[in-house]
Amino acid sequence: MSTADAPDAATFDVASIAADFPILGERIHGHRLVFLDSAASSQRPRSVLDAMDRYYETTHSNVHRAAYTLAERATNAMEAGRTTVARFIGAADASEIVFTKNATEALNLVARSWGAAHLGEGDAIVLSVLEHHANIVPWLQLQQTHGFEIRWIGVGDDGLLDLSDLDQLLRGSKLLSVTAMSNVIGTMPPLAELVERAHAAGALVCIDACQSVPHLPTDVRALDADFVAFSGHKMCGPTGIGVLWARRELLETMPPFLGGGGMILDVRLDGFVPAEVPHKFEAGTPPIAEIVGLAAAIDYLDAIGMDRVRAHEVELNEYALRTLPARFGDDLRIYGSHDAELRGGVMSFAFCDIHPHDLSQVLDEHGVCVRPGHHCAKPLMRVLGVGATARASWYLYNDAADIDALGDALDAARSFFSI
Amino acid sequence: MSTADAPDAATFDVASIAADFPILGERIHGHRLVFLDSAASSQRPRSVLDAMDRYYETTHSNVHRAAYTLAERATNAMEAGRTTVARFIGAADASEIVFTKNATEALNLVARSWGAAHLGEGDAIVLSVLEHHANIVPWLQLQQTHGFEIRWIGVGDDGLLDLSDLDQLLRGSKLLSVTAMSNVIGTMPPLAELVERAHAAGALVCIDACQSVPHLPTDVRALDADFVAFSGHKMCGPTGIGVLWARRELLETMPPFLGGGGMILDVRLDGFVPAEVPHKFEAGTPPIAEIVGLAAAIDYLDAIGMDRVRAHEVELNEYALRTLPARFGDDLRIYGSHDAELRGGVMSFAFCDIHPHDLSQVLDEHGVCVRPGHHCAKPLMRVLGVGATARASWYLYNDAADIDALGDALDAARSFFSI
Amino acid sequence: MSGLEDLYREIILDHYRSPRNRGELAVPPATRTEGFNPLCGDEIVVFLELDDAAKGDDAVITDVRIGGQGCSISQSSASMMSAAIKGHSVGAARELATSFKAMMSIHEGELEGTAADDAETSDTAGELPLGDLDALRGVVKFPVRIKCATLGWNTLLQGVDEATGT
Amino acid sequence: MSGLEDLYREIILDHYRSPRNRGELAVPPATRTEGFNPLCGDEIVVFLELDDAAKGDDAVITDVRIGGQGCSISQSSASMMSAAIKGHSVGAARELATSFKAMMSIHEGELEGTAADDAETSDTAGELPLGDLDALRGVVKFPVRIKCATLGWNTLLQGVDEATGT
Ligand SMILES: Cc1ncc(COP(=O)(O)O)c(C=O)c1O
Ligand SMILES: Cc1ncc(COP(=O)(O)O)c(C=O)c1O
Ligand code: FES
Ligand code: FES
Repeated sequence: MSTADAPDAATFDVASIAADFPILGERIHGHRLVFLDSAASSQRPRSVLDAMDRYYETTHSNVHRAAYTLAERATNAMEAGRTTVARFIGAADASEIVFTKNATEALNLVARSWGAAHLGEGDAIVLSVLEHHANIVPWLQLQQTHGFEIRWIGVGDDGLLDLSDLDQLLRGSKLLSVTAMSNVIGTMPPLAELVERAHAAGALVCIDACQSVPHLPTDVRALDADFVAFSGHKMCGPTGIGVLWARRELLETMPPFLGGGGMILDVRLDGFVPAEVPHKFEAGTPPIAEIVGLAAAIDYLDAIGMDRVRAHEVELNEYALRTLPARFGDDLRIYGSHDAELRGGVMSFAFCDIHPHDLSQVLDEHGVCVRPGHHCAKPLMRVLGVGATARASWYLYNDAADIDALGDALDAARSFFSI
Repeated sequence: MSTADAPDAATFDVASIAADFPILGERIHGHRLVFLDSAASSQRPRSVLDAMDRYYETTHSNVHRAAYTLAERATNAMEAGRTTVARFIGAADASEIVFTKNATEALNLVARSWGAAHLGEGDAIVLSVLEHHANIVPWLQLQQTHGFEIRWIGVGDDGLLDLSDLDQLLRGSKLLSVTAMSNVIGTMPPLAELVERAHAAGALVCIDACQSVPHLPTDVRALDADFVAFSGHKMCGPTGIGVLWARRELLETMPPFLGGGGMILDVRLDGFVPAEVPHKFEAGTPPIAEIVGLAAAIDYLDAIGMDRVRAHEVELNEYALRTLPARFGDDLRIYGSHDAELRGGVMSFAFCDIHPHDLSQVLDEHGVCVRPGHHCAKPLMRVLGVGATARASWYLYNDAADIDALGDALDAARSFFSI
Repeated sequence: MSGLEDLYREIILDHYRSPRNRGELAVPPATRTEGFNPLCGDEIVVFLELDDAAKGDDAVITDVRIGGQGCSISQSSASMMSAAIKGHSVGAARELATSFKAMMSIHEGELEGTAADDAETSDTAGELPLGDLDALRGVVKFPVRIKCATLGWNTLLQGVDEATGT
Repeated sequence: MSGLEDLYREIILDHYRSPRNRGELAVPPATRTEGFNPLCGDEIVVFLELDDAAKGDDAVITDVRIGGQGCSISQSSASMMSAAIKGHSVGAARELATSFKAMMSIHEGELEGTAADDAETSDTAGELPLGDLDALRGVVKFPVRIKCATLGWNTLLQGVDEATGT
């Protein structure tokens, strides 16, 4: 990214940021696009698209194992991307960054490699009911063959984790795997405390950081976690790229997951020798252009500053939590904590008994994109006592006018269904 | 792709095709780029980059599960891509197309889902020594836990499979998994015969079509195979996208592989219900832009015609097999069959006892990209009796001048090492 | 909001606000069948009571109840469905379901989001008229909602299979 | 071909064409250590014979042989290595290896492919001079070849660990 693309460091100028994102100029049913679904997938600035185009137009070839200039350029571009990711999350070394296709694959890798090697009858792991299916289903699948126990941290009416019996849950468990930020109600569990108590109980800690890495400063070493997973497409990067970070010593002890080219030192008819980390976990041709795109996205976010991104989202939280309940009273029910500082920029709500899908359909008619559904968190839906919620989520390119547009569209939906 | 980008249907105009590929205008050490490594990864025409940019600039949001216009557009783009892929390979239905990150993941999926469910002590599968590590390592990994037997089809001095004991190898085996085209020596096993004999023996057939789908017309129904795997990046598409095709009834009986969002109907604390095919096998946010790019690549190839792509490559085979041995005599050893019709557009060779890596380095100085190494086929290297080969491979944008350039660069290498 | 009014016809909103045959039936004698919409996670439950399951397609649906939760489209579609099939034969219900699903099926070229007013369906399915159900025609303009409209019907088809043991 | 001539100095080609200490040693008394270059699949085998393994770093490398196959860079580097360490102590060999690897290590900014002529290495490693090995300095301009140049050395380091039982 050229620095010309970077917003002024002194102010958070949403308009100039939004201008970097071509799609935000789209019109939907004659209205400007009010994109409030970044928790599902964010949009990309032009610098990310340019970086990928430039890669394909000047650099591409398959990586590693080749001596010619183009292959060396491609390898350098990929490994520079690894270094960028490592720096962004505070990893000790670039070799601790494993590239996957998405966070889901990263979490499956933890389950199938570390989990399959360490979990069996008599063992236990701890999850929370806040979790996304990506941090539940891999463990349920592994449980079918490995027969360990899964214990669940519950959630209270305030949307926060119920930690009253945490020590009991952790006792004798081998892993705590928990989200850094709920993609449904924005809850941010107290990670420092969780990591400390889990480690004290002898359990490793896996963090599903899909919603936090795009929105908050991240320092995996300060966090002292063991595994951290996230996806590129939620942080201004392309689809098709995810990341697993783990401490190097841990990665080194883990068996490979997917098998194929690039992850071996030797293959014979009767066996194989895995390569070093991180390559051991990267079978096949990697998502090279996507790594380049992710690195460009990180450059973009870094130039703005993750602390400022977070501060901006907290401001939007405050604005939404102040103006929308004032406007709609009991017609609007916002799930989770009502403290702007305690939540991510994601707001699930119920409105006037209108089914979330119907609501989203009517909002779309006004250019407002909110996502209806279970948000891949059915266990949490059961706790909330609903089948689905409508969810609005914001990011660095959203502003108060977008939240006003959401309010206006909600008004229109209320009259449309004459409820 | 607009039809303006399509080459004239009547002639195979390599110059105009090459002009569609921005990277081919690059200069390497002052020479024009002579890209002879498409077997590792091909280049992309501008129409593919444009399709992905357009997707990100006008269409992107996460797919499925959302009602708003943008999400519907994204879902339609992705599913249209699935239909395009299905049509391109002659699948009966788009739901038989499973998107993965690369062919390697597709083959791992076959091993971990179908294989883990069907293979155990006393069972056997059949592979060939031609295979790429992607079609070996997943089976070796599964063997560690499931303890079945792996039987190997050998290869003769002519580079062709030795089928003399095929019936014995197949007897009692459950799967034959074999490449459609060796990525090292270009051998094209007689698939029709192999499928028929394997089916007669009661074995399913998995085809690693990584090197054939990009270069030949493919009709999975005519082939009568059970699984077919390939990658987008070798067929003018982006990185980060692969395909597994399988018959729908077969996919339906298979357990899911990766677990997470999008592959479930329901998740409870004590279990989950998988979704329908193909979604059952597509956990997490899919490589949406990459699917769009792959579809654009297929449109590009289709407009040219896969039969014409193949005919062009056979012509280049003939040219290379005629001119290079004439020029270099015993200094050049070309591995595999010397019949231009019997091989893909990939040529592994040894030259003057110069180590392939050194050779590639010197060729690069002349702008000529050939890949040195084991090409992820170490078992085949052992059969050839070498640690590595140099490999040149061609595609629709190469012509006889590129092969001449290879010859000139070989000449220069011979003098450089004064051998 | 012209597009939206095609989707949300007044009769649909009426069935949504006042669903017909809402509730449960004792199992047995009734059968209970659940259907999921994987796109949204909604669920419809169809309870069916037949006069004599052994009669197969000739059995009469003596009672029907709809449970579960879903959007206005799925709920109103199921409500209309229940009204349309109650008192009719299993065979007639099957035909109506087929006919309704045909109305909802969009042609491939229309996947891009264009309208499908020319869907080739007749206004009756064997002995049963589409009636109110015709109001759901507008759904085909909103492809993601088609699964909403057909959810109850797919569940019904499973339900009659279970009820008649086919 | 100016870039190439930096890589392929005459002395390198000489060691490649006439490798020193090529062959095998009987195991035991010698140790045999294999090293792979995962980028290319090449393999170097280092055979070491010590006067007295119990002396640890003070043991003398009485004989060394190089097997395996590889490119001109890996073969010449290993050949020069064998000549440099033969008759010297394990400790001196370790220091030379460290020193050689330091010469080969590129600074992060140089990953983009720029030169690294200013690599901060001295011309000697403890008691042993780099000597001919200095000709390999040009390799740092070709980052993918660095693993070639260091392959023998990494194998040597493993080998002395094995030979001295550390
Ligand atoms: C024959 C063959 N099979 C499998 C693969 C693996 O493909 P990918 O690396 O895209 O997963 C390749 C390419 O490297 C190949 O040539
Ligand atoms: C909290 C959380 N975890 C995991 C995921 C899965 O991410 P992906 O679909 O990119 O694999 C998501 C996003 O969908 C998420 O929000
Ligand atoms: S949104 Fe769930 S059935 Fe309509
Ligand atoms: S290319 Fe293999 S060691 Fe140099």
